[in-house]
Amino acid sequence: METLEIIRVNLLSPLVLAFVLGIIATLVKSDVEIPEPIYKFLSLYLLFSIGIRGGVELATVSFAEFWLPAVVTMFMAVAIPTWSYLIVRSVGRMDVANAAAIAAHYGSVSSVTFVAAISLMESLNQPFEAYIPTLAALAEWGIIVGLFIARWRMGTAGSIGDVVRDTLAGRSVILLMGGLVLGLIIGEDGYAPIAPVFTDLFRGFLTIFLLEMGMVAARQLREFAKVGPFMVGFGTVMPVINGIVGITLGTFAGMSLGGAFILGCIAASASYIDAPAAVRATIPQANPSIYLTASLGITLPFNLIVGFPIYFAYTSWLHGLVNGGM
Amino acid sequence: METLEIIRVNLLSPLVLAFVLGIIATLVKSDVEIPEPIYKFLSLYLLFSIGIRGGVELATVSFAEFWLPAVVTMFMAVAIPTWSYLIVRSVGRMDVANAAAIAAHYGSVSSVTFVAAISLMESLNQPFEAYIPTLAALAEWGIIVGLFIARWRMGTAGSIGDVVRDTLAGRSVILLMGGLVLGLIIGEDGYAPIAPVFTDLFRGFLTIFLLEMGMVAARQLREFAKVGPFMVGFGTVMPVINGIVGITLGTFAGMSLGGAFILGCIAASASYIDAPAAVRATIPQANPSIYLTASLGITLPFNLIVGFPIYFAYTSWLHGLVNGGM
Amino acid sequence: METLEIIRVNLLSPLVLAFVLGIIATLVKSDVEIPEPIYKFLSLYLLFSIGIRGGVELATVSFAEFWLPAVVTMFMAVAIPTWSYLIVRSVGRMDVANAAAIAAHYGSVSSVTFVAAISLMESLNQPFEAYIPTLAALAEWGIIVGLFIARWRMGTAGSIGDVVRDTLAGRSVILLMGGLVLGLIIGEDGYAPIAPVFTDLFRGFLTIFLLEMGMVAARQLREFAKVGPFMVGFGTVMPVINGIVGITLGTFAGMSLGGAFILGCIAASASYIDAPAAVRATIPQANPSIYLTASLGITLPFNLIVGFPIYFAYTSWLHGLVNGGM
Amino acid sequence: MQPVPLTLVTIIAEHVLKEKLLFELRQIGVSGYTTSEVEGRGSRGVRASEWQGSNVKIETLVSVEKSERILEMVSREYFAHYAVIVYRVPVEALRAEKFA
Amino acid sequence: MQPVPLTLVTIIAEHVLKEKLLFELRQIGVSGYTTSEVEGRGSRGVRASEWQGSNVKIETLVSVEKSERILEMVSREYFAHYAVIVYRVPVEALRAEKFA
Amino acid sequence: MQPVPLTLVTIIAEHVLKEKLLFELRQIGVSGYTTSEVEGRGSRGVRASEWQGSNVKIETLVSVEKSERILEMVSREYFAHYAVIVYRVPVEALRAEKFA
Ligand SMILES: Nc1ncnc2c1ncn2[C@@H]1O[C@H](COP(=O)(O)O)[C@@H](O)[C@H]1O
Ligand SMILES: Nc1ncnc2c1ncn2[C@@H]1O[C@H](COP(=O)(O)O)[C@@H](O)[C@H]1O
Ligand SMILES: Nc1ncnc2c1ncn2[C@@H]1O[C@H](COP(=O)(O)O)[C@@H](O)[C@H]1O
Ligand code: NA
Ligand code: NA
Ligand code: NA
Repeated sequence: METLEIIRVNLLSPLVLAFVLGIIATLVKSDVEIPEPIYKFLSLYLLFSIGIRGGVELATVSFAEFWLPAVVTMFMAVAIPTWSYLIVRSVGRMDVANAAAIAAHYGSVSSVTFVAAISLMESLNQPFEAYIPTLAALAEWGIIVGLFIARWRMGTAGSIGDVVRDTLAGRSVILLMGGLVLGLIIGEDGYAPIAPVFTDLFRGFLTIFLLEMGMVAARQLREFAKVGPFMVGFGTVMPVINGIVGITLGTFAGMSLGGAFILGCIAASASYIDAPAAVRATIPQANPSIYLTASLGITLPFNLIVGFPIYFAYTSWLHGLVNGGM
Repeated sequence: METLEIIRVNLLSPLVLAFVLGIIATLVKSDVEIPEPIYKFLSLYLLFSIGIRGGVELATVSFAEFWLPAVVTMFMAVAIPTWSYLIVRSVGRMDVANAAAIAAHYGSVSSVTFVAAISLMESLNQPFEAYIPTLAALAEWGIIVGLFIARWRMGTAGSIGDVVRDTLAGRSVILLMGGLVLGLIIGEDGYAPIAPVFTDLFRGFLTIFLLEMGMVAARQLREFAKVGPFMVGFGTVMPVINGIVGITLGTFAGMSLGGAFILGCIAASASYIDAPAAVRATIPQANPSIYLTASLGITLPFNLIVGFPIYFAYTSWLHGLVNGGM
Repeated sequence: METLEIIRVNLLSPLVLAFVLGIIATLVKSDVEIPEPIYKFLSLYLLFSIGIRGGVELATVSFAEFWLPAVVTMFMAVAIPTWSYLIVRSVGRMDVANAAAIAAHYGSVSSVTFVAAISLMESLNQPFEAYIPTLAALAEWGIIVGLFIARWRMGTAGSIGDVVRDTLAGRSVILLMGGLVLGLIIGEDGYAPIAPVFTDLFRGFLTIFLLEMGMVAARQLREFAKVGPFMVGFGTVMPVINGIVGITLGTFAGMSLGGAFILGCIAASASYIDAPAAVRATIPQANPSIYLTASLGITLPFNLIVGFPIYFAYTSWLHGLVNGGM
Repeated sequence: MQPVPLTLVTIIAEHVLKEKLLFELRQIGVSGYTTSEVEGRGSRGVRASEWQGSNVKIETLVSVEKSERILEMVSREYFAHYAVIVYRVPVEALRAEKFA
Repeated sequence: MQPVPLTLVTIIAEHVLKEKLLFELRQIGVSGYTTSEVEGRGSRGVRASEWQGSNVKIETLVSVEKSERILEMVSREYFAHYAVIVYRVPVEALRAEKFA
Repeated sequence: MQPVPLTLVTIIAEHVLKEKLLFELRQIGVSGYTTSEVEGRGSRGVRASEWQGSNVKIETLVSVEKSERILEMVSREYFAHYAVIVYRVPVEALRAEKFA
């Protein structure tokens, strides 16, 4: 598929359009509103669905194909927060607290970006690895690395033990991994009767979810002025770098085109739920205006609208190079 | 289809039965309850779904066929509040504030009536125009006309500017028109993967929504005694007059049988969300017991249960006359 | 089907696995959460769906086949609370208030157990009687019997009149019976367009609901220590006894294998919503730790995980005996 | 408009008591009340409504005399068996006539 | 840190007034406010928002002078036509400088 | 039953502090507390939880001495970096023994 075509497909998908509609609704101060319980439910549903569907296919996966992508993901969970921290410190000249906070955000995963990346591959009929939800769960560890940096550089940063526990038992991890195991156990036959909910409704519910995320991102975008030019640059350039690293490592770890793309999106994305909560609790000195606006107001829309086509074009090109043609 | 048959089809549809079940549940003081966030979500879903589905078909619509129905709808958005006002003043002998408040309600649209009318046409396999959501959005302007009357006759009635903005950027307008544009852009192909949510679930979710609306209407009906015989008459006769006007104008503007019916229902319906909020904020002197009970407790059930068959019979008859047979 | 096979089918169904995942999520203190409005909506949806689907088939039921199962159910609504009361008093040596409270819980129905039993029969392609929702509604009367025992033995126990009214007009009864009538009226044709919501989504939504119920049960299980060994025994043995009685009576009343199984589950289950509310209001002396932990923390998981295979094995065996082979 | 002294009585109770308490308040003749959903923890253990997660908070602005009657009613009817607390604080409100 | 005396002003109003009231509070120069969703019953009958079920409660910690201006504002602008009550109570708070 | 004087301490804080604050209150030995979801605006800008929309309000009825310790705890632990306010008001409650 050509780059222009993928830009078109992405931009004109219901998902991105709903996201844009959400942004517009907020800009014109509309009273459109997705009630919070619905938002929370959709978010749970999307992760659980991805977990289950991965699990149903997981029987076919061998450890041989899984271990290298897993190692690569764990490497990124350490490396991305580290270089994010160094860049914010050296280029952005921010203090330790804010730099570590930003590192925790960009080091972990935005579940909506992850889910939208999966949906894009599905709509392009690009197969991807069944164990992908596991990689997303592993990538959550980036939060912890970010907080370790804070503790290490600042002497104190709340109780890291709690954060480790909270991350391991966190919503995203439980839903992705719990769904995976559930899907693995029930298999195709057990999945069939629940498929109308977990497969058929997926894309439509994601559309509605993105309508809400557009509104959320736009509200956060209003804080734009407060974050300064460095963060705007960081929030758009950093994802591209991380995305390219993720795609490259994924490809060389033997992942399919679809899988490498999704891993790239995991790397490129910045957490907007789990990281903010963990950072607020452990690095209260850091300014939420900065890290939230960057991850939610800048990087999220950037990835969904501009990043996806870039990452996909790069993945296609790299796969062509490595595997001698798509 | 014969009149008796349409009465039967309407009365025995899951929608009307769920509405009646809701009324009964309230009358027997049951604790059945649709939580408010679900209600709000369903309401958003129904409008958005109608918008999108209209948009998907919109490509086939030419400006030539659209402009006359649009003009007719705008005419009604001015005319219906005006004559509603005059009737309430002269026949009902109410004060300016209450008359203008009622005008704003009957001049605009009840989204549940609109959605139920569309659903009825779908279940009768009666095609209708793809631009119908636009007409519903235009009809929302009736609220503004009602408030203008108040300002004009009372000297002051809050800030109309805010109301104009709120109506244009209001929930219903954004969802209908945003959905329309989204549907137009994605087209049939983009729609297919989200169709399970926006098409397949539509009728079932509407059934659940009407269960709730039945409970809401029945609670409002308890205020019946307070509104007096004039409002009971007004709440049942006015919709029939407005409905007949809407159907007639729609038919002569070249709309299909299904489209003219839906335009009639738009005209016949009285707003129960947007108008009450706008009126309360700008004409606080008006008594909410009167306008809410009339629109929600009387006109809504009347339209759904009794009105629909009348309007459909009239539409069929008129179309037979004008087009020489259905 | 062999017993081992049914154990396997039940244990490895998405429903039970989701329930277990919910338990695990709570034990590891995860922040997974189904928002309360969603929980309430799913609960309403499941009952309404069962009612409607029963109604659609009800046209084929004759009074001749219905009356005996109905009488049997009414008998159990009196008998089960009575013997539960006597056992708690004599073996458990509890006071009148607590014994009557427990009687009210075990005498009535757990809607999630009932719904899961139906789902299990559907997934095994075991047909069951269309009037089953009526039996569940009749079984709700067990609450009232429990409260009558309290009043009779204690002189006073709040206003039973209110409780009778609340039970008759209660959520479960209105949704099951209202759905039944609605389904009966609309028939197959009227049902088709709402089937995507009420049939196709059923199993998936139930899976999500059971995820939540697992969390609820596990939270309640923490109170385990407070209830003592008698209640643990009661909470696991009583359902088996009641279940066997229900299955036996159902079978001899001429019900199908699937129907007798479901009636057994109705008998075996203990209410965890309606009974606690009614008991708290009328027998405030009784200790909620005891009755809630028993019904929600012990009997609910027991039935779903261990009870179902037992009941199904017994039903199969009995039907083989009575009807000379399955 | 001059503020007048009144008493704000707050009742926090398990949810199952909501309708009963409001009924009793109307019997006592309060001019109005405001309710909200709260959660809480006190001396009582699990309650029937606890797994459904909430208590109700009822606030009512009344005269001192009526506040006495409310405190008395709550303590007489509900303290023995239910999870409920009640307290009052003197406030100043406008529109005294409303709260007669 | 020494607690300082301040006034807690509570406004309970039908929901449609929320944004207007907050706007007026900001005009008066309050340092902050807290809002919550409540339900209520008072002397007025059905309200436009009633079937949607809720009032808003606005609480703001202010100096006595500002509390006067808030009471005055509410009574002047809203008592005539809207369902709204307002009351105040003296409290002690930390960080007086915040609530100047 | 005679009402006894107690102190009602109210803490309004960003949501992320909820569990920590309740833990500290239990450490101080409060007999109970009531929490509710509120929204608010104060001197701080955006907070981590803000886009998720809510603060928590914690109310606890305690003796004057405990109220001192709570104010002290909140100001010591949370004022520097978190969005939190705390105030107290004397009230009269029934069942003094509960709140010892
Ligand atoms: N000391 C307290 N301060 C504030 N609220 C309390 C206190 N004690 C009890 N409550 C509230 O009152 C409810 C019932 O208390 P109890 O009867 O002690 O279980 C609790 O769930 C709390 O919401
Ligand atoms: N006496 C009262 N005590 C507490 N809240 C009240 C009282 N009277 C009115 N309210 C609240 O203020 C709102 C408006 O009152 P009203 O203007 O009297 O209808 C009501 O819906 C209640 O929430
Ligand atoms: N003057 C005030 N009156 C009432 N609530 C306040 C006030 N100032 C702050 N708050 C509440 O306390 C929270 C934190 O305040 P702040 O630390 O000033 O951002 C706000 O979000 C409000 O909910
Ligand atoms: Na990342
Ligand atoms: Na109209
Ligand atoms: Na039972």
